[in-house]
Amino acid sequence: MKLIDVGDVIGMSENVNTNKKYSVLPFGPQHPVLPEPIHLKFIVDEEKIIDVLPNLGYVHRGIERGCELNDYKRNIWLTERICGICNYIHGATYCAAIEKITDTEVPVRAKYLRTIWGELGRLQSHLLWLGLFADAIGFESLFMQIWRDREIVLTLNEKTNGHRIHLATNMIGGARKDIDDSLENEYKKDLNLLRKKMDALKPVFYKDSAIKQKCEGKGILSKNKARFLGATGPTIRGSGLKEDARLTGYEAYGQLDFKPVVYEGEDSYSRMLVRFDEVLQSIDLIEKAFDQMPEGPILNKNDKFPMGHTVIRTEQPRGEVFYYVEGNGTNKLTRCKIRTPTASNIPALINMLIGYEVSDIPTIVHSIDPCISCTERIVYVRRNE
Amino acid sequence: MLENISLNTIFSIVLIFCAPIIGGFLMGIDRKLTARMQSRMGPPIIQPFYDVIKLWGKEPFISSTLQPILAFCYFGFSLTSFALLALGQDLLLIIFTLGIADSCLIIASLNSKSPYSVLGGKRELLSIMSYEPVLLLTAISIYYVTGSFMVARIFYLSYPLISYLPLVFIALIPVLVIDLKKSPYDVSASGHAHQELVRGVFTEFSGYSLALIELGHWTKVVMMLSLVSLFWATNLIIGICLALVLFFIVLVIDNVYPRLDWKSMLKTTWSIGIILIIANIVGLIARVVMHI
Amino acid sequence: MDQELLIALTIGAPTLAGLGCLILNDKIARKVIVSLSAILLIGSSFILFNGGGFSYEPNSILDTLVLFFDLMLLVYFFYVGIKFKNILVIGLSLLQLLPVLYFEFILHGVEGTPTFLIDELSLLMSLIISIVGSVIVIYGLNYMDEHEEHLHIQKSRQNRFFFFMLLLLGAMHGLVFSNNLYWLYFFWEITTLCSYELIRHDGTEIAIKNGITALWMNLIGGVAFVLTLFIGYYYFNSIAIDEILKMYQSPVVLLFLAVLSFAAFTKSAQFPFNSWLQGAMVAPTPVSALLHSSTMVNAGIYLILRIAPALNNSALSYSIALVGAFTFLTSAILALNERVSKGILAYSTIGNLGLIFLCIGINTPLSYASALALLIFHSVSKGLLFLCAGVVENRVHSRLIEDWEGLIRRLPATSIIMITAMLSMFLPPFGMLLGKWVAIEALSSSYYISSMLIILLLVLGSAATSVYYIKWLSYLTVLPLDGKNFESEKIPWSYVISLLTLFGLIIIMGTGVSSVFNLLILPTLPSNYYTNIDASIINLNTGIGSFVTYPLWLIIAAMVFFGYTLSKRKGGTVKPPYLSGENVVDDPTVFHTTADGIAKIEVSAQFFENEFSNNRLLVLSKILGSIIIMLLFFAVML
Amino acid sequence: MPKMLKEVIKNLLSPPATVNYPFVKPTPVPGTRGALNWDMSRCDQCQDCERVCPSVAIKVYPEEKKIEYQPFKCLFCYLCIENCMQQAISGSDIVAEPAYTKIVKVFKTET
Amino acid sequence: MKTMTKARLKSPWVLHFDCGSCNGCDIEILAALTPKFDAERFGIVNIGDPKQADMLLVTGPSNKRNQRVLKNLYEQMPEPKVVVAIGECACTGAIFHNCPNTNGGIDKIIPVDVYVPGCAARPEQIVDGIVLALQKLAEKSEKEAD
Ligand code: SF4
Ligand code: SF4
Ligand code: SF4
Ligand code: SF4
Ligand code: SF4
Ligand code: SF4
Ligand code: SF4
Ligand code: SF4
Repeated sequence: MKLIDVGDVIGMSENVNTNKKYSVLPFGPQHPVLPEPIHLKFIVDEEKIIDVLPNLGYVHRGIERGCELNDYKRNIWLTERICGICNYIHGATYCAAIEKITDTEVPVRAKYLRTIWGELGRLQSHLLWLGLFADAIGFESLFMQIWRDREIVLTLNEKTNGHRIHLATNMIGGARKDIDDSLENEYKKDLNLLRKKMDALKPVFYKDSAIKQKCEGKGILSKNKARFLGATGPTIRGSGLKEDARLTGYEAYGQLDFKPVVYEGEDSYSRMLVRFDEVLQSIDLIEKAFDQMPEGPILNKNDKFPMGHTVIRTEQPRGEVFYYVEGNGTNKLTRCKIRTPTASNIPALINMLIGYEVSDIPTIVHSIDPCISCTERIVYVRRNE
Repeated sequence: MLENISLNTIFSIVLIFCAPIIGGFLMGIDRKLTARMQSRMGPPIIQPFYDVIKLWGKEPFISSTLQPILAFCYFGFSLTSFALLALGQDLLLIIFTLGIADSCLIIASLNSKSPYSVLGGKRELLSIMSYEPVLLLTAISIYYVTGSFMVARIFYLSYPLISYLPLVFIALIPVLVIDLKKSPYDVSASGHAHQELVRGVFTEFSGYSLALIELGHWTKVVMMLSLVSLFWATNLIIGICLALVLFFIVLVIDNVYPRLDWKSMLKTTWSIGIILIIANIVGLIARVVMHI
Repeated sequence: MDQELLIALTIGAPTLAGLGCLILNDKIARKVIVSLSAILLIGSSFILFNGGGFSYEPNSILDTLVLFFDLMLLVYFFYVGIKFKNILVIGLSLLQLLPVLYFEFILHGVEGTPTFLIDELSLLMSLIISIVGSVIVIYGLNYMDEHEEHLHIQKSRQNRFFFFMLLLLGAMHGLVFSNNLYWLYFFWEITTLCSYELIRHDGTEIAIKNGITALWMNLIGGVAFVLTLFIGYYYFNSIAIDEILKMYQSPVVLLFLAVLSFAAFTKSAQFPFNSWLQGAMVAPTPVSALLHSSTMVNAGIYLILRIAPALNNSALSYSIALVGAFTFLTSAILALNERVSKGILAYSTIGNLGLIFLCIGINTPLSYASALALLIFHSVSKGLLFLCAGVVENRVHSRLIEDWEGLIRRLPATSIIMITAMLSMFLPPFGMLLGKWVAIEALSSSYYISSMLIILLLVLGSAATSVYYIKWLSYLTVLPLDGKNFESEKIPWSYVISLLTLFGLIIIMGTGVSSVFNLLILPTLPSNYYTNIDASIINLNTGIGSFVTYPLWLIIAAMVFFGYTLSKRKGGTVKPPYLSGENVVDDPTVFHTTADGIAKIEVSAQFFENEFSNNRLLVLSKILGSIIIMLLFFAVML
Repeated sequence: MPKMLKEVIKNLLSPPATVNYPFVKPTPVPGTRGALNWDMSRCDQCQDCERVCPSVAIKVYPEEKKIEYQPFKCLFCYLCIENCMQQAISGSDIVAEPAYTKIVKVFKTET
Repeated sequence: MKTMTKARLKSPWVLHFDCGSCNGCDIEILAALTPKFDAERFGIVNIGDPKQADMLLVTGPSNKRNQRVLKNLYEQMPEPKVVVAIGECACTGAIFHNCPNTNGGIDKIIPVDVYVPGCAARPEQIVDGIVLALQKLAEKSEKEAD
């Protein structure tokens, strides 16, 4: 296989005509459309985007190094705070990694619980995103509507473990909290309510012509490019590729008859639809998980220090997260490498942006669901210059 | 007769100075209603006044020495154009004066060396380009009804203007949307900065110059709405209600549309808006010809 | 004083002065001659203007002379065609040469008496030409010195430059005074010659190319003229314009008029004949100023103004308006993505000429008056704009308006004059906008469904017009953030004189719009127009609307004053722009960016190049323009 | 027809979803992880809490029988509560309050 | 000067800057603006432009790269202004205490007026914090008037 230089795909410098005066536009780190700090330097011809150069590192905190300095159990809380949005899955993935090295068997009920909370996190995240996306395309009332409905999920979080955002139910070897019957009923009731509300909004996303005008054909990411640039999650599924780490059947997904949502449109619109459908799918998955969840213990304590190394992949709302954990038999890890979905989606984003208008920036940037807080490493983009 | 005129004039002059205040209340109502449509509680009605007073007292930051002068001119000329309207002057002149006001705002935003402000200014230019023809054509269609460009003449009609110019009335909706900086045509700036251009034309304004810009904007809104209320000039109460209904429609539109880009704005006004007006005028002329 | 002498003076003095310049080619002598002739010209046209209309028949020897020179000219054009191997020029000059020979030597021509018929219109034109023209020529004295210095020209070629400049002024006077078609044609061809020679003056490749373009386009107009000679000969047995115009509106008269207006379109650069005026901007600035403001392009307008009263209510008149309106809109849109300062001015000229054509075409008393108003205001404002552009260009060494950013600090005096001139082009209560205003009023009151199309083109064009001026204005008024103070600027005397004269004229005419209407325009209206314009001192009443001028001026003054005092009282620190928080301390023009680098803010986002791409539009508009003109003839045939 | 219209009108006609906080204090959900409190009479200075605390918000000084707790560092993860054998730490469902300074709370055993 | 203070109290326009937070607090700030908490009741507008903002809401522990941005934004805000540190990590760095690239609290970079605890800070806490900050703003305003 021939290796292709990333610069060939990303660097669009051949578009740049040196005789012309272009505008140079700093976009971020502080920008109302993107609540998170990322800097994109846009080279703009009138309003057409000629070139984009990203600058990351505004959220770089050194978490990976922090993980090596911390006690390995405390890392659960640190990895949860890689990101507040997918906090649960980060913690769960870390726990799974440790469990794998220390050969800890996780009780089945705990697996189901993890699946439920994982999907709840996805639900929360996708609703959040749908709202932000609506806001980015200038649809304030839709944003408000969705965020209003999202409170249902947050209240569920709160009922589960007393906090709206950070669920903090991860434990190595299982779960820290159980869902009892009354809570289960509340889950079912609230999720039903949520489904109704989403059904009411369905035509807005599926049929509204203005939204279509705003998103259709914007930020095209072809199948090939999506694969080559390493896009993950709904970004790649919106390009018609059936890529989903949940297909590996980790936790309880193997028992849930899970099929990923795939749209063929390759544009921002299909990426949006993927997420909207996943909201509904998550509700279904949670309900199914409740139906199948066995009774039993939820925690299998194993205080062995991690020894050896492993990798683990799980599916976050934004795509696949990848943990490499290495321990040497002490209470401190020697390496904890995390590759997060947004980091892998950034090259795709840069590629998508070029050729569109300034007014499409919010649509396209948001269409990968950029979550900069986990993209917290410095990325060097090599250019053909 | 003479007393009558002077009374009217005094009334108009009072009205002129009230225009920004009325505008402020309208903006307050706008924010309240918008909040309610988003199932929020919303700020108090007098919120815009708090905003402006606060802005007036902020530490003055400017982007160039010309900026506050131009901001003042924006306010001043918006007021002037409203004054001309209230005094029953020539419609074309009113529209051109409004043009000066807009130019001041645009120049102030274009000549600050800030990318967002410049892009916003450019789009504001395009907004003018899209709605000015519609406004001019509206004036012309009014002429076809009244035989004069003088606003005062509209009051002599025995039937409300809207019965002659229903399509023109509809064509004014996008204009109002653009002017109020509402979705889908809040391309150059929007109230809250959830925009690719941050605050668009307003990015570089702050403190008292932003306060002036706000005042100017309110006045402009009042001026546009008064223009709308002329469509039922035989009974101004109904006219004002008509304007308020249109205002409400614009708010609803704001809440059911995402922001579209300036191209579709230009397309809408230059095609649908203009076609509506022309159709109306043609119909009008046809009616006259038939009667003869 | 003897009016005949004055006529001779207005035509002869510049011509002779030009010859003087040609022969002497000396700096001092040139200055003296040019200034003297300018004074003479302005003086005589003033006296003429006060004297009122009359007619005059010169010695018949002159007829022969005219014939001789005319043939010489045509032969020269033919030679130019051969030299540059341009089929168009060859063909078009032959198309004139042979018929003229046939006309004079085989048919022995017809009488066209009186040769000179001077009425208020001609006098007004003469006034404009002499004042604006002289000012520009005086400006040229200094400009050409700088220009040649800049181009490192050893042996001055200014003699031929000033010869053609002055000749153009003389010929223009002849053109507006002539009543005999043949004489008119002769002067017409001289202006063509002058424009060709002046445009190619610098001798660069592009200058020559554009000169040739100007030549062949104008020659088309010449051919049309020759055609009218024949029509006059065969159908009316006269080539005196006043007689033909008096005739009953027969199809032949209409055809005659249509051909004349066709000639006018070429000279006034209406679409599709716009490119020569566009190309004229490569010439030294005084040339463009002269061609664009008071001379060449006004020739076409003058012709239409002259024939308009005879067109009353005809389809031809409507078509002229349509051509004008179309030109107005297209040029405004094309100007949107023009970066070259003179290019914008050129499009603006073309557009405004279109507007004037439109007004004349509507052919109501009101619109005729507004056409005259536009003509006057446009000549002065555009002349001034070009002069300022020239000054700036010689200082900044760039024609791109992007490079003129922050000019108000570098060249404050010139910029303020330029800004005023620009404002006078599109803002109330200056004259140009007044013209537009009157045009809309006149159009609306014409009550034809067909005029809707024209109104539409007009309002769309008008919106686009303000866009490019506002854009330009904002470039000029950028105050760079480096905190430097205004620089003082030295302007040579001839610039000062010419700039201040025109500037003063703008201010005076702007503030006294009503007086301009009362003194210059209303008397000039042809006798068969009755108009109910009431130009009182406060406002201008047209019967269907009124344009307040004085109160507006007061308000503007008040705004600027209060705005200024407010900004002085509240003060404020100049802060660097918002750059998403990535400003670099100490340097407001850069920001931190990728790979820990620093990038300069560039904002150049106002030329709409992707949206209104020039080339495609240009071709499209030319095709459309040709179609409209063809329709014009079609309409006449019907 | 814009698809959002129905929702917008519905919102306009129904009462707002806003809880008028702080004028109306909502009843906290049971189990809310709020402010922490130490019952020093129970504490035996075993330092367990200090050890498990992921953000080192607790400092135990066994000699002085004193615990320093920094509410502006605490994540309210309640790990300390779960790990305290003596059940000396209690959480309340009243969330911690903002302040002008980063207060450090000191709990001392009364002697 | 009473009216001015009142107007300032009634119209705090906020600028939100994410200084390397985990997003938890950012989404809660946004949640505070949405229907359930509707911060606009107090005239709060998320304005996004430092030149027009009165209140800077900062989340995250601030790192070596974004500290200059934070400082810059702070300087671009006109007086009177207040800064609110939202979330534990903006206050002290909290969980990120041993992450090498953090500064541990934004008060090391710019003066902070109000600290809001919570990880993530709840919308109620954020609203409380803003109310507290407004009192600070009123103090500043009164001081300015004297
Ligand atoms: S990535 Fe940066 S912060 Fe993390 S350990 Fe390496 S140098 Fe330190
Ligand atoms: S013994 Fe070691 S691993 Fe266990 S709680 Fe104490 S410090 Fe942590
Ligand atoms: S982690 Fe290191 S070795 Fe692996 S792909 Fe990245 S740069 Fe290469
Ligand atoms: S992708 Fe975004 S939401 Fe998910 S962990 Fe990373 S930062 Fe958080
Ligand atoms: S947890 Fe208790 S028993 Fe274990 S080491 Fe700590 S103090 Fe000793
Ligand atoms: S709640 Fe968590 S963060 Fe807070 S003191 Fe206890 S262990 Fe530490
Ligand atoms: S864990 Fe409990 S008993 Fe031990 S020090 Fe902490 S509070 Fe005291
Ligand atoms: S305080 Fe907690 S929730 Fe908030 S940003 Fe920091 S780590 Fe995230």
